[in-house]
Amino acid sequence: MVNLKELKKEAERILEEGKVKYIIGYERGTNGFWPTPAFIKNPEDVEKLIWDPTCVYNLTRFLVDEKRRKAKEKKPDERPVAIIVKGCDSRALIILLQEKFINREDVHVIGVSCENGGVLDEKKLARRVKGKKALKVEFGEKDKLIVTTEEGKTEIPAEEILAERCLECKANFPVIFDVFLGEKTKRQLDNPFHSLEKIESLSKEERWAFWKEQFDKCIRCYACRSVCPMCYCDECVVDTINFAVTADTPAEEKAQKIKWVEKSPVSSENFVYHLVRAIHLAGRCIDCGECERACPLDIPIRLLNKKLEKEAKELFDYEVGFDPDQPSLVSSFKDEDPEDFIK
Amino acid sequence: MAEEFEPKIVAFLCKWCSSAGSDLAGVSRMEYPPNVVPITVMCSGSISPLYIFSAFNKGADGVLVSGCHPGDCHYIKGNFYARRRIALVKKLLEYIGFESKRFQMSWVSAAEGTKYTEVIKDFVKQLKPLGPQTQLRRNL
Amino acid sequence: MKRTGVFVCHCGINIAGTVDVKRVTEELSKHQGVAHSEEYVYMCSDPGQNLIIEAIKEKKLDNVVVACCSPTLHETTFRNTSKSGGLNPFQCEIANIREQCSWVHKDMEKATEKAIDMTKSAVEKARRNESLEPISIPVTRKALVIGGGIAGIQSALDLANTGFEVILVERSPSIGGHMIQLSETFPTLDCSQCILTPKMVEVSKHPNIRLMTYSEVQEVSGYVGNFKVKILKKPTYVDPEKCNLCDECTKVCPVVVPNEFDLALTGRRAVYIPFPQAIPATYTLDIKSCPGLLPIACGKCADVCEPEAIDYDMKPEIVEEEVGAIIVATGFDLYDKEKMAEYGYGKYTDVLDGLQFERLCSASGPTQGKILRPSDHKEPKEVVFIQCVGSRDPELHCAYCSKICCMYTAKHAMLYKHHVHDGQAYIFYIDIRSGGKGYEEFVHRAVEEDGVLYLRGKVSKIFEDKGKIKIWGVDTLSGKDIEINADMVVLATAMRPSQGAEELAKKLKIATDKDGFLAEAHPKLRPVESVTSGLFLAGAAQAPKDIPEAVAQASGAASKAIAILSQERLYHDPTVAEVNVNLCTGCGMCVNVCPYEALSLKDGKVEVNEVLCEGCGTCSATCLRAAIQVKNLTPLQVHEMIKASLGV
Amino acid sequence: MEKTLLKRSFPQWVKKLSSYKILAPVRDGDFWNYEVIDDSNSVDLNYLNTVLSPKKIIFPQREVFLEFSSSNEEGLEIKEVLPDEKSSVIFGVRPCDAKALTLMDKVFGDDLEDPYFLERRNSTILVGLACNTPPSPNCFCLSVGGSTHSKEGLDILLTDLGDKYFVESLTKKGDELIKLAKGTFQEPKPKDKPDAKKIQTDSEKKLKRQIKEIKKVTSELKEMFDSPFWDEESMGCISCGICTYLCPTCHCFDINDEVTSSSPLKGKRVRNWDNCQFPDFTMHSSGHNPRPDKASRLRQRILHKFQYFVEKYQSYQCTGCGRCVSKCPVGIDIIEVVNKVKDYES
Repeated sequence: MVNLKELKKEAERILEEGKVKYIIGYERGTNGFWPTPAFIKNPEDVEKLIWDPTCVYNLTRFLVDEKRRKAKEKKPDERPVAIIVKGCDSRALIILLQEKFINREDVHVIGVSCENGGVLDEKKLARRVKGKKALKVEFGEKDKLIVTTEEGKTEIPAEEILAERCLECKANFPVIFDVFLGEKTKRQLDNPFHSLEKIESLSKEERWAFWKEQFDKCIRCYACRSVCPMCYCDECVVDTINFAVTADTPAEEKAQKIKWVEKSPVSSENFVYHLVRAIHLAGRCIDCGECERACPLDIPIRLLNKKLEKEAKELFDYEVGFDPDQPSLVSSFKDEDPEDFIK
Repeated sequence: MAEEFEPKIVAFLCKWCSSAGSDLAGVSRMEYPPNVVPITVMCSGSISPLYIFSAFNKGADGVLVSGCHPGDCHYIKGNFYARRRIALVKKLLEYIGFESKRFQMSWVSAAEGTKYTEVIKDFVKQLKPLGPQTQLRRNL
Repeated sequence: MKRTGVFVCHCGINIAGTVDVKRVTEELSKHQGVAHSEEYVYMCSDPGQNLIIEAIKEKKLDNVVVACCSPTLHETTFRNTSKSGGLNPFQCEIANIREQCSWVHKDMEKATEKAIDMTKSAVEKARRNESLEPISIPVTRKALVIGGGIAGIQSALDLANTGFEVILVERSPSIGGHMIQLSETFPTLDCSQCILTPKMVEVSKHPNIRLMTYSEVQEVSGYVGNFKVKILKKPTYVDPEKCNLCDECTKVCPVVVPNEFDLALTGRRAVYIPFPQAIPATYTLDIKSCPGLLPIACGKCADVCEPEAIDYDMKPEIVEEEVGAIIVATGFDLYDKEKMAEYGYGKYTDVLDGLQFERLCSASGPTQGKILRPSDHKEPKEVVFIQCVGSRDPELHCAYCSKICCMYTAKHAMLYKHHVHDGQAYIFYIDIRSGGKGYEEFVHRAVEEDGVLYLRGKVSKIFEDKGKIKIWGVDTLSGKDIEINADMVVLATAMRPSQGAEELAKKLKIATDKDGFLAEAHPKLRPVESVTSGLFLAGAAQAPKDIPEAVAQASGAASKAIAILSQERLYHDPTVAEVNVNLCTGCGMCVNVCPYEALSLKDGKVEVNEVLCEGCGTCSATCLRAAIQVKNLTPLQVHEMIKASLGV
Repeated sequence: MEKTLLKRSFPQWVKKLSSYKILAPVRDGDFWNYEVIDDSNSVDLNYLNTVLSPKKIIFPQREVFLEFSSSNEEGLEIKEVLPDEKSSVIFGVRPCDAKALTLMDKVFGDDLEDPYFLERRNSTILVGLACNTPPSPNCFCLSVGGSTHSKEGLDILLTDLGDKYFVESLTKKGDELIKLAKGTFQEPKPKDKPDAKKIQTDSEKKLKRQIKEIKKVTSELKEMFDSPFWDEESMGCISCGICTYLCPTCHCFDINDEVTSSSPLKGKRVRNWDNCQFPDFTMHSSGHNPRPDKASRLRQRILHKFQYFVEKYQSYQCTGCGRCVSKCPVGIDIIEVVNKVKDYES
């Protein structure tokens, strides 16, 4: 069980010792009981820190901002940034290291284990406590979560309100950290790709109908990629605007910009956008489920990435997010890679 | 009776094997259907998934990717990366319910003029009953 | 907007027969940005080319598309044409409407449609082509030859005699390789040492050759024309300048170890000279078998060394050199004896391999050329030679044919008969491969003049029996079982790439085939080149070879190297990768996939070594952010080609 | 005109409106959205706030302005494309969303008239539903001069009285709709109106969230342009487009030429929603970006809503629907941000 006091003590220590610039963690939000990312600079503010099943965010996303900010600073503060990571978040960190986007010495990793297997699914919870308004959710004993509503506490079996991804999590504790709180209780997984079965069992036509309905909803608010720590490109290939230009970028180079996808949120363009994103996340997505959570229209984006994670495992025996030194999925191959699909 | 549907196919051919193979087919005057417009690239390894999605988005009824046989790559190993990348694209397209018969990969060596014609013939035959590709075609 | 000129060739009726050339020309004239469009019966003819040149000048064309035959045929032609018209050659593109269209279709209507799309596609590409100049590279006019066998010696001499400096690196104390161990050579039976030693001497005396024996290549970097190599010079603890070959040291050296040169048929001391005619002619103190230098355990050799040539303080030395070309001639080894246990090899002293038998026959060998069996020094009266030991055996050993065994076994049998007139030689063979000048005749001579007995079949069992070696086998021609009580057995064991070659290949980035032999760039057309330009292959390192073949390839490799060294500068195709640093995040995926190690990371961005880059574009397909692309086949160009091909 | 309508006869009314295109909130999984209704019985007014406001109907995310094609040598042939849909009725419009449309009227109907917007706006009739209980925990309409029962921008306002609706027609358009189904309406009973009034006051009490002393905000903001406040507040922002795309008042757009064929040239000029929170929103082709960071973009959003718009149109560009608060993936809360503005000393 992660001891919040210890967590705060550690936070206080590193801030007082001036070991880190600031701490990226979770604090209670103002919109109901959901948290909001906390960026804590002063030791006296560590009291704000929380850790409970509502801490859904993958905070590594903010290391991307930090890098950008730092790049702009004249004399940057070279101290590392401390960050609180769950199992999935830590795998995101692995990818960022694997892709040399951040240096290990620039982060002080405070790893926390997901007690009883993970974080909440907002909608599942709402459905479960039907009508009643949840005020607080805590980790309970063995695979139970304690939900407090206006009408008091109720124990709910974790799997009923946990995020789908948590039920399929390979390791609900960090694989990389400087400090670790909690214990490495690996939940036993009979089927890590369970959530795919429904769609996989459909016929081709049904699958198309399903995804078409989903992507037709897309309003291209790009929350999926904005919240994704792997979508750290300065400019997304599908964007029609030259973003990574500088004052001395020649006109020809700007003219080189390709409209792979039109800005209009019409079916075909939405499809291509989501396909490109999925393929670019193949072997990189660590299934933190943030894209799906952020989507205001509940498009099950995660199921796209999860599918490719499954294929990577089954076709190429490629596991994502455990080894920062492993070459990326598409920049490596095995002689025995399957080719039965090739004429 | 209405005229038979003629699929439009974009074929990405690597310069050293498949494109040379198609040249050989020409030199040997082998006949195959004219539905394919070849685009010669240096190596099958240089074919980005974006090319494939884009071709369908621009209205291709079928897309063919063809490179050297494993081990024969002019660039030593480009086709191995292609093999992996294309496998993922194919799986993804299948998964979203896209008609995966429309997307084909083949190994055609510079000596395989016959194979090239066979690949094209079969592909066209496979595409005709499917009719025009509308799933990813730009609908602006 | 760029002004493009389109030139459609009839190629007589080759194109015009199935493609409506007029229509293609018309349609293209309507295409955005096409300023000129015309047809002609033979564009490649002088009048045809002149049309292009004039159009470029009159219509002020920026680029040219020729719709004609395959670019493999006339791309160069028309690029030169464009050049004489005043354009950069890269402003010319070919639409292959013959091989890829007119020759493979019958339906004129549809073929024409396709030809139009193909030409439009070419236009879209052409108008986005960059004008490029070939990349020019300076050349270090010096060569490195790795391996001092006959192949390496030949290459080194050819290079040196053409006037280029050569560094010849050999890891053992003397050059000469396996050839110097042989007694006679087929099919002429002339003495191997007699024909090789003069070449060895020439090497040692040649002003252009720097001979580095007892040395190994440690590291190779750079690229064609500009390789940097690190060579480790192992200490011999004997100063060749001072050593006067008095041989006193060996007399006092207390250690005896098997003599590599005689393949363990004799012994040598820790301080030794490999063989009398060794080049360089000097002694070597083999530190592995010496009782020890730190601290000095024995020190006798130094004590007796008059000229004080022995220097225990000699240190390994790393020599750095720059060369323009490298020839790899690392030769072969025989198949390991461990793997040959079923033939009793290594178990019975009188079961020998081919090279050991060569030593037995050799006048300079352990028996001064008398053929005596190792166990009891008796003259063997019945000798069984077995071919294809380890070769042509995909299940258990090597799938390939070692090529030279048929011939040298015939030679061995013959030599044996010449030494032991009343002896009997048997040869077990699968079949006889005697392709080569005078080879077939040679085998016949063995049978007819020397009465060698060829038995077609494989040996089923070999075992010792009352001081004899019993061989069971089947004669597959007669179907009879055979049993021979032999005094000696000689195995024609398979040839393998020399030990350590694999490791060297990695350092040099040369591919190896499934058997570990160095891979040539093309099995037919580029047999002496490796895929990496500037690196060449010679001798048995590439595949089993006999002496004349090895020598021929060595000269071939040398001439290829000379082709590079003889130039002031080299020119490299400029259609290479370029990086958009604004987009690059330095993830290094492209670095992983580059087959030529042309990419590297510097301050978080990727850099292209334009000389190493071959322009395959695998990097650009791998990059998630379109930060790297190959000039003149950019994603934008492909994107526009896709659109044109689909008429959108 | 004031009437009452029994809930059970509601479908009959809708049926009578067959000459109109009918839109109403439709449930889709866990959320609601406005969809075209073909079955009059399927109009269900027991809905929570829709994800997207009726903005998306009158100011669609994608709008074609014109079509162009290069007809041989004469250069371009251009054809304007104006919306020509039959007039439509939107049921179940929340007062806040209706008010939002009046704010857009100021933008698109002021000094510069936008024919595309106005065409749709004028051909649309808004039947509102008063919020007896705030449909979202983050409703704060009162703070920004709205109300759970505000009539602003509506043609008809329905108030749920249990088994019936209290129906107030506010415009001619509204009267038209009622006339079409005279029979189905009754005259209100004396206590109906006070009841409705009471429900309103009760429901306004139920509003949990509010911006305190909003009057001060505008002047405060004027002083805070260069304040580090924006850096602190924007730390958690991920620069997605949710807050503004879901906002009923945000109206920024981007105009693009979509080329469907390059030779011969064919294509459409289209308007798409754009979004001040996207990093490339203010990107210049020179590479210069006047709003280079999240701070300047969050500031823009707040200032536009609570300063610039006020200065130009004497009204906040926010109607307190709470969508941006509820849907922000990182819990950025405009109510809190604005509340902090007031008591921020730099």
